[in-house]
Amino acid sequence: MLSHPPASAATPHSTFEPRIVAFFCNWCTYLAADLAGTSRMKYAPNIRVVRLMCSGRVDPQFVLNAFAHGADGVFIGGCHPGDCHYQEGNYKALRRYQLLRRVLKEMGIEEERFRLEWISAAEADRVRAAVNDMVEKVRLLGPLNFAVSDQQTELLGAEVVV
Amino acid sequence: MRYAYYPGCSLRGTGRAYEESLVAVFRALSVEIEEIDDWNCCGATTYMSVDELTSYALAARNLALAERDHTDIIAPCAACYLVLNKTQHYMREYPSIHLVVTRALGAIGLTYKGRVKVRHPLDILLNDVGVEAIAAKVKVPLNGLKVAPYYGCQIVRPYATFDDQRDPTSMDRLLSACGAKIVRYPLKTRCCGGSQKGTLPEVGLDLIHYLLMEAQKNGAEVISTVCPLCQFNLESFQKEAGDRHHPTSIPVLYFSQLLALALGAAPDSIGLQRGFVPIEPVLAGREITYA
Amino acid sequence: MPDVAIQSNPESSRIGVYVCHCGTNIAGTVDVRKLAAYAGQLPNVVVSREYKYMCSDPGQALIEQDIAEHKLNRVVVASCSPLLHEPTFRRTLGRAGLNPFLLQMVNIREHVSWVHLDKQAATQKTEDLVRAAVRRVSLHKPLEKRRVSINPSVLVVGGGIAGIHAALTLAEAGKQVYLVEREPTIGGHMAMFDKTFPTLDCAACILTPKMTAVGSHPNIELWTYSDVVKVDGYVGNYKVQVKHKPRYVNEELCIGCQECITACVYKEGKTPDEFNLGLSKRKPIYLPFPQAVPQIVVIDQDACIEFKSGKCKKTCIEACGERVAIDFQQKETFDEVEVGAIILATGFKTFSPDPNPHYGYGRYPNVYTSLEVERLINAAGPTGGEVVLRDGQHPKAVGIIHCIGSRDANTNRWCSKVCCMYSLKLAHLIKEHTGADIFNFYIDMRTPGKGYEEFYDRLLDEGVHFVRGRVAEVSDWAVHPSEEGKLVIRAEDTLAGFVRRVPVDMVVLAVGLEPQADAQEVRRLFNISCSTEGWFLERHPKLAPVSTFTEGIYIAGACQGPKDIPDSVAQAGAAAAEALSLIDAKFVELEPYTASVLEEECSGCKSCVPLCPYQAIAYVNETQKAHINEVLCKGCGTCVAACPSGSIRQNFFEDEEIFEEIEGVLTYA
Amino acid sequence: MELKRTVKFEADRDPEFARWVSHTVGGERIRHCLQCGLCSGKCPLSLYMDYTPRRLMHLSREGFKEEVLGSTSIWLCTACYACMVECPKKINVTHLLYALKERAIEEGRYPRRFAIPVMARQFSRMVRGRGRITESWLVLQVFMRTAIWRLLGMSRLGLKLLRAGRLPLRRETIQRQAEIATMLDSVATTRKELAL
Repeated sequence: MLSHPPASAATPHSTFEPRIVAFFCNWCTYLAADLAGTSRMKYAPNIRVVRLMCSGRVDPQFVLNAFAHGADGVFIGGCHPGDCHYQEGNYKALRRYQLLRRVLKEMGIEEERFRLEWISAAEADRVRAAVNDMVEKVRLLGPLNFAVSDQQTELLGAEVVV
Repeated sequence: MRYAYYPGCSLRGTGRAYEESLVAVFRALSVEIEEIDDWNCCGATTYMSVDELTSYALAARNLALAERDHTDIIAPCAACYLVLNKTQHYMREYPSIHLVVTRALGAIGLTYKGRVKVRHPLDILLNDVGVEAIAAKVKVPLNGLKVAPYYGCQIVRPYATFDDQRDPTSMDRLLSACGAKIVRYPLKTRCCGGSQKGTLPEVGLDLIHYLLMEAQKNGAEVISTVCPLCQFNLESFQKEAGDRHHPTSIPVLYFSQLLALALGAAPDSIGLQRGFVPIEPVLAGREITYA
Repeated sequence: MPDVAIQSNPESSRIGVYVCHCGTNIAGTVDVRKLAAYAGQLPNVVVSREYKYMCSDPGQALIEQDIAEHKLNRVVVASCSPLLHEPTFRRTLGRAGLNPFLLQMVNIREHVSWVHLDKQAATQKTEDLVRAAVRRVSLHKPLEKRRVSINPSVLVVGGGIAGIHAALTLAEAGKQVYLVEREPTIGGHMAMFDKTFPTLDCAACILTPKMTAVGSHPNIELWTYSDVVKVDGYVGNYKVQVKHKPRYVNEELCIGCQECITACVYKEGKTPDEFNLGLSKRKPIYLPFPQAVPQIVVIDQDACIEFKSGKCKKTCIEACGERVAIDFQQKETFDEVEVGAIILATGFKTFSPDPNPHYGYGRYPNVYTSLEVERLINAAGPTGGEVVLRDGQHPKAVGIIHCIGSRDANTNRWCSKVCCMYSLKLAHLIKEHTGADIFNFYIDMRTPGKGYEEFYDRLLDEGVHFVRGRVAEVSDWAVHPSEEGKLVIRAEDTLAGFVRRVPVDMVVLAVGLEPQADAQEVRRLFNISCSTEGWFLERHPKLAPVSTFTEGIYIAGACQGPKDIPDSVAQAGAAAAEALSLIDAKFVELEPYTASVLEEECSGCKSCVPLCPYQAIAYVNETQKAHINEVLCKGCGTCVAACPSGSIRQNFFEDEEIFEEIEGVLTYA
Repeated sequence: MELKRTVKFEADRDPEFARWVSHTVGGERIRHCLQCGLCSGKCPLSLYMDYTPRRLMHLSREGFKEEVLGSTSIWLCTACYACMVECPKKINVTHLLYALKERAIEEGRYPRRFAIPVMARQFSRMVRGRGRITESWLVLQVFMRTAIWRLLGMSRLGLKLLRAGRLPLRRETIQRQAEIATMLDSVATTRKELAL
């Protein structure tokens, strides 16, 4: 008789718990995460959210700093294109994200470790799905162990200025 | 245009005319088909009620064989079309099914990566060949032959993407291009009873009768089908259903027979002689002369 | 409530940490005792406590007392989302004489206890978050909110019953109101209805007096046939640009005599009448309906011969005579107004049943939508209130199908709330007008509301049939002689447990409510959010139902979700009250999260200048440095992140503060 | 007039069956069922059923296993998918009915000489043995095992088909027959391993 076990049961279990730092904008993604809470959705506890007013506030150095201090992944959440509370901060975030992704790739940090998502205030389920997805992907990659000094991150961060 | 051809069991039996006419149509339109090497039964829906997992493995063997040649599959039989597509969907949706099927294929040295598209001849003719190209090759226009287009269930539901699920029109468009007149047929996607005629005869007869009656009421001279089981049911039990309810006499053809006719094929070569309800009076009345 | 840690510390920061149980909301998943104990041994933490409800009076008193007793100069509260109680705890600090911005909130409810199941992992997460907050709060600086004055006028968008009611409420309170409506008249959907449920009072009788009041109120500037095209500014000081579409009739000169309509070269109307949903025809020059406000005609450019060929005899101008109200040269014009608050009451649209098989709308002439039937029943409608089919016959049997475009994953998932009640109303009215047999096909009868269930009861008594089952199909496929020439409704009668086929002459599709087609554009214009379904999103579903996440912008009526007339009016009143309470405060406090330039470090590269969407950054020639105008700055921080020399800083979101937070969540103690 | 007790006790329910239904392929969303009856209205065969598809959905999720597996409805489904594509809650009704049929066959819950399960079994046997179906043989086998007298009634049609060349008696077989058996063994092994 055919019944199917949940997908996660099929994936090999690992004791490694990724640490993911998230930067959520105050108006969309942070609200969506709040809504996920009021809707009692369940997702992986590996994420630590830092609230910023806008995804445009995410300085590349924040990302590098997080990786340098032991984050296995960094997640940026902003409003959908055209929906930014500050008109176009998320476009700036996107440009920086694209540049920074290249820099990170050169440094040997896998693409799955750095993620940008547009999540509106209503899309609680996307928070749930994106966090779970990212945690699983990073779990498969294993720990990052990316050790650079603060000074280095500052220099690298300066490469990505928009 | 080259495709892997998956005839399925019925096209080698009761549905022979379907295969004969399809081959003629494809030849006339320069569509190359190559029969999948050593294909096996798709499992059909019947198998699923006995052992669902096994039926996916059986279906997947055909997909894997076609994938070796990197071609899309043409599956004319509605049941085969559905089962092959369903297998694709389930392999994607359920990791456990994917695992079972992959292992079973591995046991006979096959792999399947999900690259094959399972397509129906209607889809190929409409989207790859095109209505204009077909219209340009019509040699014997159907001269306003009144056709009720009957799609049945499993071509449109639940997986077809090439046509509207509620109101499919692909066959209408192809036959119109050949000069046929499509009559309104609201029951075009209603079930013919499938294999129930064999297992629960009374039930099957009712369903068959509704379909025939409605076609006749709307002035159809011919019913055009896309499925060997629909064709068989509507034709073979027409008299029986008529005895029970109200007599009808409508030839039931495969859409490919009508297309082949318009493209100039000889009636004997496309299985017109295999039908039980005589077609000649209708064709003669419409002054459709064979090429 | 044990004191977990009281220690002295050498640094200048003296931090108190407060962990809230929120009943069992947090304590059920997070080990609050462990968390408080953990916080207690963090550097600079002087006191750490856990308490059942931190936001309660005793909870807040606890913090105030500690601030005094332990000379705390920083506070961390680990509880719910800062969007809920940050203002509360900031006030607590203020009362205790601390600057309110020396507070850091940790969201351990919405972001932890409600979304995780594993107690250990959840507690670990809260420890990380609290550690980060403790590190961050040490760097907090005292900040002052900015006070700005408020413009006392209000913009109301949408002239349906909600907009009308909100505008009148505000105008009666003596406020200047600008009411913008895109159609040539106000009235909205309610003006199209015949009667209203459950009292059956005539919609026009109760609506038109309010419409007239709007038209004549000295405090209301009514702009019909107009669109809001631009919104700038911020709470208390919005700048709004409104476009007036040309109606080719001078609004000042037209007196609404309608002689031009009679005189039009078209003897009969040829254009489908929007107000009657195409059930009748109108002329190119027309008044939407007799009670329209304002009583000013409008010319339909697409239908008028003069616009098409330029060769019309222009009998309308002749008829207007010396009033010369008709002006074919009219161009669109713009107005710009400043308002303190905005109320959006943009309403809904009805679901449009697609024309393929299923229910036969658009295929069978006698399948109508409920809104069309409202017009058929209306005495001022296309048939003068006579319910007749398209061939002029009176229906003998009518089927009303509920939930069209509602409660259906293939169309709209939500319940549209009003359809059950309006279907009952239509059933009653059709029966009254025709004596026909009426069959209601429903899934669930939803009649919560004052007098609603009683109305249902009345319909049961009147002999209307109720079949519980979603209709599978409407077709003209006859199986039984009694079905010939009829529309056959096929549905399972789920209460009887078998399928029924019901032949009828007329089918009414009870269409659901949907967000307006341009709801997304409107919300972008006003910088508010939509739910996934496309309804405008309220700030809080229970406690701030008419507020939005953008201060000073309120929502009322069905633009927020399906709503009947009583609820829309109630909401409109609430939105007006919210707006009043805002503007009557005379000034508003703005968050101090603005950015500023550290002049000594600025290299004058100007890369920040084009980044600011509010033109708050200017390059000062004299100093050769950038300068940020704090009044214009909205505090997004984009320029801060972009400054190559790191010489722009943002209040409350200083680089160092964020670095502390990042390192704090990552550094395991 | 025969009187029948219709009350149901909690003991009549099989919660394990209900759990199985909502976890089986096709049953995922069954708990969302609104009981609106659209499936029954769409079904071309519901007029012959003892329990309409809607009632089956509810009986299944509540765990009334006897009623569900003993129902004629599951055998009447022709897999036309009319119910499934229109379901307002996107419940995979047709897929679920397959699972119910499979369960009923597995538990031997069907009338003796009932043609549908017999046909299903004969069909699967033929595929296992030969890799393809030969319609003539399949029909023959089904009637032998269900209603042999009906073969007589069918003989005229059979003859017509034979004459039209539509009922070849030669049995279709694939070349690499062994592959089918190998696959079946593999499926059985994996099934056991994953406890599916």
